[in-house]
Amino acid sequence: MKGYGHTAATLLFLTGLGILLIAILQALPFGLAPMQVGQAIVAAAPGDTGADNIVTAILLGYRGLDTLGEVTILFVAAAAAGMVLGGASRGGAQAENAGFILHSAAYLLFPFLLVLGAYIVLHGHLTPGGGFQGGAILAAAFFVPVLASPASPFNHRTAMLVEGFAGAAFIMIGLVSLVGSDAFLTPFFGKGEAGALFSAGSLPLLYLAIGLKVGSELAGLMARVSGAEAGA
Amino acid sequence: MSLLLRRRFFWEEIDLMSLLDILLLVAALLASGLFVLGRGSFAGWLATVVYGLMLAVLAIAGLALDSGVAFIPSAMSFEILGRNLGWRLDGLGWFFALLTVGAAFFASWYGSGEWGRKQKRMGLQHALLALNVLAMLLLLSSGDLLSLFIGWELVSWAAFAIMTQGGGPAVAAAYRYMIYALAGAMAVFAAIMLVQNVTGGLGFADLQTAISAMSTAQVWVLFILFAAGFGVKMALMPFHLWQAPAYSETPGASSAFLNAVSARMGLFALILVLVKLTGLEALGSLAIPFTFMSAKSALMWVAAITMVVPTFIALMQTDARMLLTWHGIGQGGYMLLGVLVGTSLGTAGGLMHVFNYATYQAALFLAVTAVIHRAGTSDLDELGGLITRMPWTYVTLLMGIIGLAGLPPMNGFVSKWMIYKSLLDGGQPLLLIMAFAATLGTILSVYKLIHNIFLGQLRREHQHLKEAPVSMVLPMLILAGIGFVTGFMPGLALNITDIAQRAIGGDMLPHHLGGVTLATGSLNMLWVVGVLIGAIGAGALIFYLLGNRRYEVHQFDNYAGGHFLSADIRYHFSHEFYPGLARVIGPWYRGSIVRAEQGIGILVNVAGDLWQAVFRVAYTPLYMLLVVVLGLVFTGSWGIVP
Amino acid sequence: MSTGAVLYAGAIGLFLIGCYAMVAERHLIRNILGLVLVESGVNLLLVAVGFRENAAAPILKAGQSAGMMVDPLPQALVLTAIVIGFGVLALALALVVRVHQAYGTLDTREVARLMRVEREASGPGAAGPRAGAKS
Amino acid sequence: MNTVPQIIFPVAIPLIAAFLLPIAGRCHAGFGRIFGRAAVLVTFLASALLAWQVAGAGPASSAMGGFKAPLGIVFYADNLAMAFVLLLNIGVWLFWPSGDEDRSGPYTLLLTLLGGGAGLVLSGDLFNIFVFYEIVAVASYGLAASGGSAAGFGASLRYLLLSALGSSLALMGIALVYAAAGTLNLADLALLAPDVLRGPPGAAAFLLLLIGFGVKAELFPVNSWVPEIYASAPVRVTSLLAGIVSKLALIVILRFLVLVFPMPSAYGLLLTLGILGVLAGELAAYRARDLNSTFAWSSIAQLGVIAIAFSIPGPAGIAAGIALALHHAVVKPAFFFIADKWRGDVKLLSGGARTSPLVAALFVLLSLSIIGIPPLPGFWAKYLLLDAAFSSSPAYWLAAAVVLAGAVVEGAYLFRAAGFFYGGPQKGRGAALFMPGELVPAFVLGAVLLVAMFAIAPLGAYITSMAVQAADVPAIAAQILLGGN
Repeated sequence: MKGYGHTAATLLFLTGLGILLIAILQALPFGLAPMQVGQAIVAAAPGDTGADNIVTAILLGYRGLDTLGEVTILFVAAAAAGMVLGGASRGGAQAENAGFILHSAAYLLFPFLLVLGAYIVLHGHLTPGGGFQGGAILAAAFFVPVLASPASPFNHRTAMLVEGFAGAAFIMIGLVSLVGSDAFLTPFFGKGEAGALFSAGSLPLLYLAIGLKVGSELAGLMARVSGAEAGA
Repeated sequence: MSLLLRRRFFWEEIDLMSLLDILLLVAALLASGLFVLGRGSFAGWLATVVYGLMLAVLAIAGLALDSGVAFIPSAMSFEILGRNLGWRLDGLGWFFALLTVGAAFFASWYGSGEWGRKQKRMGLQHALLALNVLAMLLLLSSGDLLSLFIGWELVSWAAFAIMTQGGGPAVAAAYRYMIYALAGAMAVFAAIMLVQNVTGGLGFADLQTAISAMSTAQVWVLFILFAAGFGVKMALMPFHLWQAPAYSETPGASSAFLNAVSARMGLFALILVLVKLTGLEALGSLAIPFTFMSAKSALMWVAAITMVVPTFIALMQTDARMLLTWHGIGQGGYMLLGVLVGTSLGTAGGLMHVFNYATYQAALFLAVTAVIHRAGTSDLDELGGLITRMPWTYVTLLMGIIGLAGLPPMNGFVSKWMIYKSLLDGGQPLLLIMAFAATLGTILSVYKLIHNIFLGQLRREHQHLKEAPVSMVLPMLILAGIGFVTGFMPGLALNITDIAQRAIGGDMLPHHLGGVTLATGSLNMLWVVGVLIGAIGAGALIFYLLGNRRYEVHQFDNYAGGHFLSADIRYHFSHEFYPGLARVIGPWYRGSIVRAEQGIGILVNVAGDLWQAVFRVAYTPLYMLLVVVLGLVFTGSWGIVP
Repeated sequence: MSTGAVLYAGAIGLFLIGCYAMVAERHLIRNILGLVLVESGVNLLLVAVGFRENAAAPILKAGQSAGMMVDPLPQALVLTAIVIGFGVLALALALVVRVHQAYGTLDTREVARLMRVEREASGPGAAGPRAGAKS
Repeated sequence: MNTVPQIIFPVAIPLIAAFLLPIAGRCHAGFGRIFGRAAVLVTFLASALLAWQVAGAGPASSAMGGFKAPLGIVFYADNLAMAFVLLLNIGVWLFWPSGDEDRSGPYTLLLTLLGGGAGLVLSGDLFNIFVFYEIVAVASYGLAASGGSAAGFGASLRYLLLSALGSSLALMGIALVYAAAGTLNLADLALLAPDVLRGPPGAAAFLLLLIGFGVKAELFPVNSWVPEIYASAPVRVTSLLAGIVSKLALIVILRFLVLVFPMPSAYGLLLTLGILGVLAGELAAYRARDLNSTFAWSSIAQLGVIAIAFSIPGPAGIAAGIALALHHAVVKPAFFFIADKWRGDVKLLSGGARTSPLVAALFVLLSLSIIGIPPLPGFWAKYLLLDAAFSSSPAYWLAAAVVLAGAVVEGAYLFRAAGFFYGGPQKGRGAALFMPGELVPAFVLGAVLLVAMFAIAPLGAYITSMAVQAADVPAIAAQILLGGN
């Protein structure tokens, strides 16, 4: 019976919260965003960064530091998960191999996933997508084989190396600007011709670093969780 | 010759430092020195000598103040957070400083001999005593409200440290004291910040400005905060519960010191803030709505109740130390009452009572400690007949209780007489009756004290007891002697209180060596004591010369008739003394204040458990929702209604 | 109903459903799923805030100038927020694995009870938990 | 305008080191630890240099990527921010794990905590602050679980769920702010706020941000993780979270309040939560049976006091809050170190002063300071608080009364424990002797407290100037908006 009171209280507060939130949103007209900054960015982005994809221009240019932060969070989460699971993955029975279809498909898909991931990473400044999306595909390329045959060793060492150096490279690219007494993460290289692969200055370099880092991190993280689960 | 004249000797350089600086420096050096080498057996004697030197310095300072110097400045001052902290000793502070150092002198002397060697960690006690003296001197010489508060806190915590030295129940009593003192200190803290808020400063002058600038409600708040905060320390009712156990559990010598002066720090602060700075007229004009009372008369009634109730509680005690400390609370009421009367006679009486009380209360406590030292207990039910074993202790105790009861020829009579007289002249008959009632209770209870310890039948286990050693008997006899001399010649003490009274302001009390001369009636103790001693001498003469026929009666000689006596039947009734009186006042004994204290404790416990339970139940996200909903309503209503 | 109302209602609805799962459910995995729903709701709200009627996606096509586009900034923010949410989710799941290993249950109250029992069992002088104490 | 690109160093150096540390740790077991310590040292030196510059030349800023505000993210460093960056550096150095383990996990997390915490106080962008807050949060979840005990995992998970819900609420607040104002830059918001953020959306946004960031700041009522985490996490982590990280979150809340939401309802909200925190913390601490949970509860109360101080409009309140925060950052970790050694029911610690007199003396010293006994630094911090509170509206008088009453309760429970140490016979294993080496950080902090007692006047002047700088909204806005490359 105790549980019902709790649920009732929850529902009551949630109803209140919902009504209040709707009341507040009433005061904010929909579809007429003030766009103080948004409009300015849309106008200035091609000139400032050379990227076609304005969201990319924001992610890597205007708000590059956010992206560094988000990469760091992934890294911290992976490191913390690794530490938490550290003792768990050792020992314990390994799960059995998956069936033939998944097993074969995993290895068959591997090169395609690799290429697709690389493409998406490298075209992040031109089309939707970018380092995170591409990195996720790269991670899947490496993780699917682990899923197919849990006994196959996942090379955590390499993943860690890639992860560490890619992350450091992101910051290093940012710090290079300080040599010319510019601010952190100021783009360098020419902006190039809009729409070309080699354009938008150093932004693709950052995306490459992100792609590698995210790919190795996600792959390592998932391998570790699945290993821990298998060991449990 | 000229060469010799131009040479400057090192003591000529001393004028760079004022007497106050020397005093504080010596006190600080002594305290820190004792912490380092307190274990040595010479530490106590060293401290005693240093206290003696400090008394000499204070005497010089007293001469300076008597000659019209307003105050003795100190070179020590700080500027912190835009506030100036300074120290200076005026007549009022000097008076209390003299008592402090004097009490420390006797306590230290007492503790340096045999008694101290039996204590577990006497070195630490000496050091803490010195620390107390230093803290009190800092408090007494404070030059502004902030340094007053700092000194106040130092005094509180130094006293706390020395109270814990008894171990066991003493720690519990000290803990209770600490909570009261902390609450009081926070009230004072709030009060001085209130003053600062109004005037932007924390000097003594700012308080005066603040009171004239504040609204009546604010002045009331200020008055209550100050009175309650400082009143805690001098155990004004209803904040008195901590004092008796805390002081009585403190080890003997230190306890004598605390009893003599520690609680008086509260009185000092009250006199400074309410009488000297605020002024009694201002207090008198602060009327309580719908009554005939003012803040001043309310405080007088609090003092009167503090005078009466603890005295009768003392009557019910079965432990000598508890009995005395309860009286200590009651005597504080006399002092405050005298000062609050406001006439020159009343103020002088109140201040002189501070002095007198310090002499006899210290003597009494040292005597009781001597009894404990020899007999091992201060339980009034387990003593008796010690007069033959410890005669000098008996003499001290006798002189002490005469002073405490306020009877001639001791000094307690003089100050109490002055207080009664001032009440009578001031048209306060009801308060006078209360003072008499309190004195009646005092007489009854001190008789219980001396009777149960020294009179009656000596217990078998005490047959072999010896008198306390000279190192203990001498200081307490000297203290009792001072009590007698200042009772015989109250002019000596009045010369000292004069300096304090001049610092408070107001009229001076005309006095001479033997007492005071007033238009409405005079007192000359030289005559009183002369007549008294003459009468006693005549009585003794008659008793011994004419009636000197005696024969020995064995203790178990069956003279009482009717039944056989044995060793287990006591000749004197120490258990359940005053049974009739106890039946009358008994129902009032465990009063509502104790219950209120317990109630607050229970309230805090329950509230604490509630809060813990709120958090222990793992519904935090629910609380989060709750706060968000309530907060949205709250901020929304603020936002919509501008 | 206008688009805006649908979007706002959807965002708040997701948020509230997620809150319910986090507060009222007693299963840790459901709590975590509730967290995911809450985050989705907030992200949806963030995107909806940047919406403009009849505007294009913020990608420049060849020869097209910056005309009417939706606000690109919230979209960038949402991308970041999603990744952050993912990182937190991964760590939460890793912790759930260990909690399940330690207590054998995922019932929140049961876990809380067992934790309290464990804490009260550690008496005085028991070595405090230290980094690396278990290995 | 003072543009200093090096402002990124306190963030960038520890993050690079964090990324490379697992690699360094894999090369050689002991190398990782030394590498991490070296990185902290380098960060400290860079931060100190920056702080020196800021103290000399006034507040500095730098627009990240060369994109001027409000388009890009701007870092802003004034004396207040730099003081807490330095404090964080010193804290991480002092509470660096001393064990000889070869796992690089805790070191990595500490370094990211260092970088994230610095970003938290330096950033001048609403969403960027949120990102750095999440870095700190995730690192602290990991650190809280780094003890390796089952209770640690459970506590960390519950902490994570609560904190993540809080973060989502904060993000919703950010969405509301963006929807109303169309910008995320704090300076820009400061200029726009009077027009667009004074209605219900603004108030709601502040509430959501307050609840979200309040999780780390141990604000009532989103602090229920506190006793659990502090009881199960390693003591060095506890010290860091309670001593320093909580203050960083409060500084962020202060920035929001001063720059974006200086309205009565916002001040009133923070004040209300602060008062409730003091009441809840002190009373619950009074009923706690062991030292560790006593300090955890009292930590809630003291953070509540700081919140009260920050809720007083004007520089006086900010100065009081800073002073209280610095004082608490020194005292509380030392307390937790003592509690870590003296675990279990406080009654079993009877006679502890005899076996470890120095520790008991340290306990008394810290207690006196935190209650606010002159002339210890804690008193002056409380003095500043009362000074500010009494010169504000009567609602703050009530808060001052609550704080003073709380101090009495505080004295009651701290000296109840001290009474057990000093009184009573020795019993129980809890009071046993231990290696003094394990308490070095606590004694260092005690020494700092004593030294600070003799430097109250210069410290007070510095804190006041810091607060004046932090309350000068037009100057901050100008520096953020116009600074940059």
